[in-house]
Amino acid sequence: MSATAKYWRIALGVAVIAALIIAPMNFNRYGLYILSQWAVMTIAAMGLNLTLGYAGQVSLAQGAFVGIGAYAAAIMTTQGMPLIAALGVAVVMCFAIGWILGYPALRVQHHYLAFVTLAFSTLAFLVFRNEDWLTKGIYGISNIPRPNVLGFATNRPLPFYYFCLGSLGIVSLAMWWLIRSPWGRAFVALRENPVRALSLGIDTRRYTLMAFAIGSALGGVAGTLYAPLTQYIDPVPFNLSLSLDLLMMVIVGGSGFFFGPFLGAMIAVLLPEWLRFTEGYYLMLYAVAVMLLLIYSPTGILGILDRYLSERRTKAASALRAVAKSRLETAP
Amino acid sequence: MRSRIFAGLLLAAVSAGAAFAQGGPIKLADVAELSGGGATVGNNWKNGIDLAIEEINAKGGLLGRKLEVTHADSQSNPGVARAQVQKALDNEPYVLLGPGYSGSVKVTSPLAAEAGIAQIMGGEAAELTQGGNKFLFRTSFGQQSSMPKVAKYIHDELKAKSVAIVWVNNDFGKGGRDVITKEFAKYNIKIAADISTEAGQADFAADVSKIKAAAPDAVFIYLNEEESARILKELKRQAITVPLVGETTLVGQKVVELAGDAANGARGHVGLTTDAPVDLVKAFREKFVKKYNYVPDHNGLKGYLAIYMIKATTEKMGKVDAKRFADTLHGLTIKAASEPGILMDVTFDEKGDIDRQGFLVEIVEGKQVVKQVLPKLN
Amino acid sequence: MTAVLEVSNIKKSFGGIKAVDGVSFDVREGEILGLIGPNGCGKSTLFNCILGQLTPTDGEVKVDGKVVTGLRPSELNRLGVSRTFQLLQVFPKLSVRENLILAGQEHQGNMMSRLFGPSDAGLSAAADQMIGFFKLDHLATEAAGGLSYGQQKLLDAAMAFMGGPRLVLLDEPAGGVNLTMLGDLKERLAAINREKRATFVVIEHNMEFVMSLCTRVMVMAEGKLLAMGTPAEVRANPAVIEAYLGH
Amino acid sequence: MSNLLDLLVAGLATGAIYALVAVGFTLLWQTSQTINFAQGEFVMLPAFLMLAVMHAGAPFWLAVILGILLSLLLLGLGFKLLLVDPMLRHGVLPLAIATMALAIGMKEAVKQFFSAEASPFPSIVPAGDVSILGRVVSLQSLGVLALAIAVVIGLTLLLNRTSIGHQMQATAQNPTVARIIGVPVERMILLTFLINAFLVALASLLITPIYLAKFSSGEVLGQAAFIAAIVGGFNQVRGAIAGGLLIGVVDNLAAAYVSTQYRAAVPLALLIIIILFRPQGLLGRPEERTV
Repeated sequence: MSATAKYWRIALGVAVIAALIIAPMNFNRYGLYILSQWAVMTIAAMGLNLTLGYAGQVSLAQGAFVGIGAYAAAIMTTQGMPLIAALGVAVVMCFAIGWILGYPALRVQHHYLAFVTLAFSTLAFLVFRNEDWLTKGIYGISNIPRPNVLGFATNRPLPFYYFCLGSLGIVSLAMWWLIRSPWGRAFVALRENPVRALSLGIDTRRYTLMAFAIGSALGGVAGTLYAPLTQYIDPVPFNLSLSLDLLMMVIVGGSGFFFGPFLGAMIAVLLPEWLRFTEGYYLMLYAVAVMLLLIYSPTGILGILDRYLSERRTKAASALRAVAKSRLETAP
Repeated sequence: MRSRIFAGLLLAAVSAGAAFAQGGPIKLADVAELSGGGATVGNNWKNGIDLAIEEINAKGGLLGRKLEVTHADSQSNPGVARAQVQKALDNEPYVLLGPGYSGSVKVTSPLAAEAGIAQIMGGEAAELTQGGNKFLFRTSFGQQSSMPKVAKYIHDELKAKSVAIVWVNNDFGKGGRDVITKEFAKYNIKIAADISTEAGQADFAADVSKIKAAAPDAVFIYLNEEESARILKELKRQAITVPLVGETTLVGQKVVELAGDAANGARGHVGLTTDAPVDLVKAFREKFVKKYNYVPDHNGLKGYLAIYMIKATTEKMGKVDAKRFADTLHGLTIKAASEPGILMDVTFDEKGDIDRQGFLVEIVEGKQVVKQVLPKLN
Repeated sequence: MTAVLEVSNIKKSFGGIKAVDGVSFDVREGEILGLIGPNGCGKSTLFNCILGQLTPTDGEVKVDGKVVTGLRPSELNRLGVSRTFQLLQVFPKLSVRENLILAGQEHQGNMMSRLFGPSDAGLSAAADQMIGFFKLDHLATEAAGGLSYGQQKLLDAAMAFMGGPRLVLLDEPAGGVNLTMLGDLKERLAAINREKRATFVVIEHNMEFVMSLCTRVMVMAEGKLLAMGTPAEVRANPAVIEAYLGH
Repeated sequence: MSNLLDLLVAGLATGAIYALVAVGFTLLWQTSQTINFAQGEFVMLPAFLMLAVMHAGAPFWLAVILGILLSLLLLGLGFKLLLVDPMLRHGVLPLAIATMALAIGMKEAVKQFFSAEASPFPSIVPAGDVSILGRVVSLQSLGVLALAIAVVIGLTLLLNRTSIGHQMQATAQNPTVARIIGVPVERMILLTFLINAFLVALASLLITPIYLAKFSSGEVLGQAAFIAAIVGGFNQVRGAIAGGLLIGVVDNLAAAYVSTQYRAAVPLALLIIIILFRPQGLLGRPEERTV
């Protein structure tokens, strides 16, 4: 990447972040709610992107992990405990369950993990619904308080949006760190070529479990934000369709790309708005659009962009290579 | 001749001007379960609303103004419902319609109350109107008013000492089951079996064999229409002959259609149904079938009524006043004689609960037969 | 000289077919051992059994005197046994440098230090040195997938050396490489053997390549060891000529 | 004890439905590595096609024939040409996800163009009960069971006794080798898609009178059939049948003896156990593991 391109990129990043902070100040409550929802769903989708996009494991249970996080937050904060404690519980639980659920992935073909997680997703829904003593069952838990962050109350929509945005920022930084670390490299290696990864000393089992567990834990983080966002939860939103929605978000945005979940969540949250004029047909159009996109580019929208950029880069590189080749051939 | 044309033009100009002066159409906002698990509920509700609005607009609108509604999809998800209601409220509608799921009502009603906008919804869970919300109105009996009638009937008329309860495990079924369980406790009726079923369940063999093993004096069935039909068939197959009692969803025409002979003998309390032996309701049903090509369930009726509740309340106020709407509707009695669209006389109490005539019916040879009319309380 | 690798009586059958049928040999420290034989004689299967990719039906493998049979490939790799594959196996989306860092990172620190430590696991310098050694300097930041076949082959070999292995098993390193690159590759392998004291076992079909690079050559046929000796001895062995060189 | 027998019979009847849906699943997987998440919707749709023809004024028998032909066209040929062929080169996963999108699209389309309401559907089997060994069984259930058995026998005969069957098996086991020995692989794959479309249309015809024609009725069916296919063995036709029957029975026994609230969990628990300890399924052949 040339230096100017790098500066452009930084400038673009700063502009987007500034826009996310400043623009919503004039938004109405609905706009803020939608943006907060986007931030929360992005976190969940980022977790799934780690599992699916980087480590290549299909999970149909991300919605269930969001549910576990949401219930941890709802149950604990309505009992007067702080949200941060709920966050801790949610992360630990989701991490542990994710770790255990990852085991089948080690034993069998990839797509079987999809079935195991699908089963888990339904089981989690049944527990949320049936264990009234803990989750208040189908009636759900209402009056979930919003937290005080560093002494600021986040009851009103704008502060709560900043809380969600801040959380997204922290998670993004952590994720950025993770995928740039040797772990991130190992995740990519086990997605691309597990046999070769093994021969390079990479413990594919441990990394697979880690990718799955960390991805699940991020689902839990999203859940602990979701509960105070809606201030009421019942089991219905955490059924299989949320897991499918999250999967679509990751795929549509671009699995394996850092910004894929941001884009995918934005499309999923805002799409009903954009397609409003089509009335009842918007989900149908969404489904058709997803199929067409997948046919054209299985790596999603960012995949198209990436293809375009790498074509340009290849052209530049082949010129470079021609020079290098002549140098190599004349070398003694 | 000339003067008549002139007068006509003048009249048209004046009325157009009047409509303009009134400030355009009256905006209503509907948020309903148009997709997801509650799609049947939401689409019936929506169609009922559209039908009523079409009728009113065809007759010149409400106080001379057209009604206009926007429909938003909650995807049967309380989180989305909240977002959509928030959005609807930001546009300051005259009245908010929906949602139908009790959970979605629970999460959205504080928002409407905060905005001071009346919300007419389809939820039936008992607790919805118990929280002191001054802006929330039902379109049908809450379970807290229908279940006691059923329990009383089971105790007084059937003299049952033990009852098996079959319910669908969602907020509708669980709500009904919890209320009637309390009612049975009051009458010292033993619950012989407490059977939860899934929405969309096709196979009731195991559930019915449990009922058979429990040998109750009566069975209380609280399922949606399709599942009701399936369990009735299975009950007949396993030769269970004790009385089968339920609510609107057990004895509706649709159940009879789907269950055939097996529906005979089923009885239940009917609050709001397209099968009610009331001429206006029959006429509604015909209009609905003509427009949409299918027989609506009670959610279609609820959506229709919601619009006529708005009409009656607004006409009572004499002007479109969102602030005073809720106050006016509290304690209001709407007579079908003066407002045929309301179909049956109805009164709203201070909590937003509904009071209306009800019926106890039994299916005899594929037809609903009214065994008892439960009068309006006041 | 001590034996780095001791293979005794390895057997591997698939269904009823004996792919490897009781092969034993030692590899001495610092040598380059060639392994040749006609296609389907069991060379690659033998490699896979030694490296834990396949579990041998019978027999034992020792590295530095320690029994390693049944260990997973990743565990073996961390004991200093490295390999390349017959078909190209680089990570096309990572850059050349990233490929090399990846190849070395599991030999540095532990899981925690790899998470919280520097993103290059402290291997940038080592990777650049390796890049220089294999003359890939100008390509360090290129995506590996964009390299020419020969360059990828060099990278593939370079990756096998990143962990500082005691023993490297190379499966047809010269396959598909053009003549210019071939000389380069051979020269680099010889140099790395000299400078790093690494021990090699090389499967190769290119006789000229094997005979000029290896100190000893082992010939396999039909799952069994046919001959073993210096290149000159093997070339002169009538059985070998019969079975392999003959055609 | 008589209770248990009742449950077994009822479970087999439901299980036969799952089995019918699961068979097509395994066929698609075997010949073209297609995991069809829309299989439940595939069963839902033909009934609506038939209803649409009937609404246009055609008699039932004509609607059935046209419905089956339309299914072959849409769910067989159309599905393969428009979705599977362009997606297959991207691998198993993107295609599986595309079928999830397809499922959403089909449900929404039926809801929008037809109705969100359940519609009754005429039965080709008389809607009566018969008494067998003292148990009352509905004719419809018997019809489904009979069809399921006929399908297994038919498919087994087709696969094992005819040259087309041998070619299909060769295609399923190793398409590359099959192509070399002269099997028209493409045509064989298309044939399995057509067979699947035919089976789902038949299933739709038999099941819809019991389940009712409703846009969402594929959800429960699809998942149950899925579980049945995996439990029985993803790569065996008879595995799918055994899995379907087993899931039907287990579901009924779970509802009667475990808990009605958790009845849905029991088949899922069975699924997880099978995947962990016998991933190829009860009757399946082991497939190579990837890692």
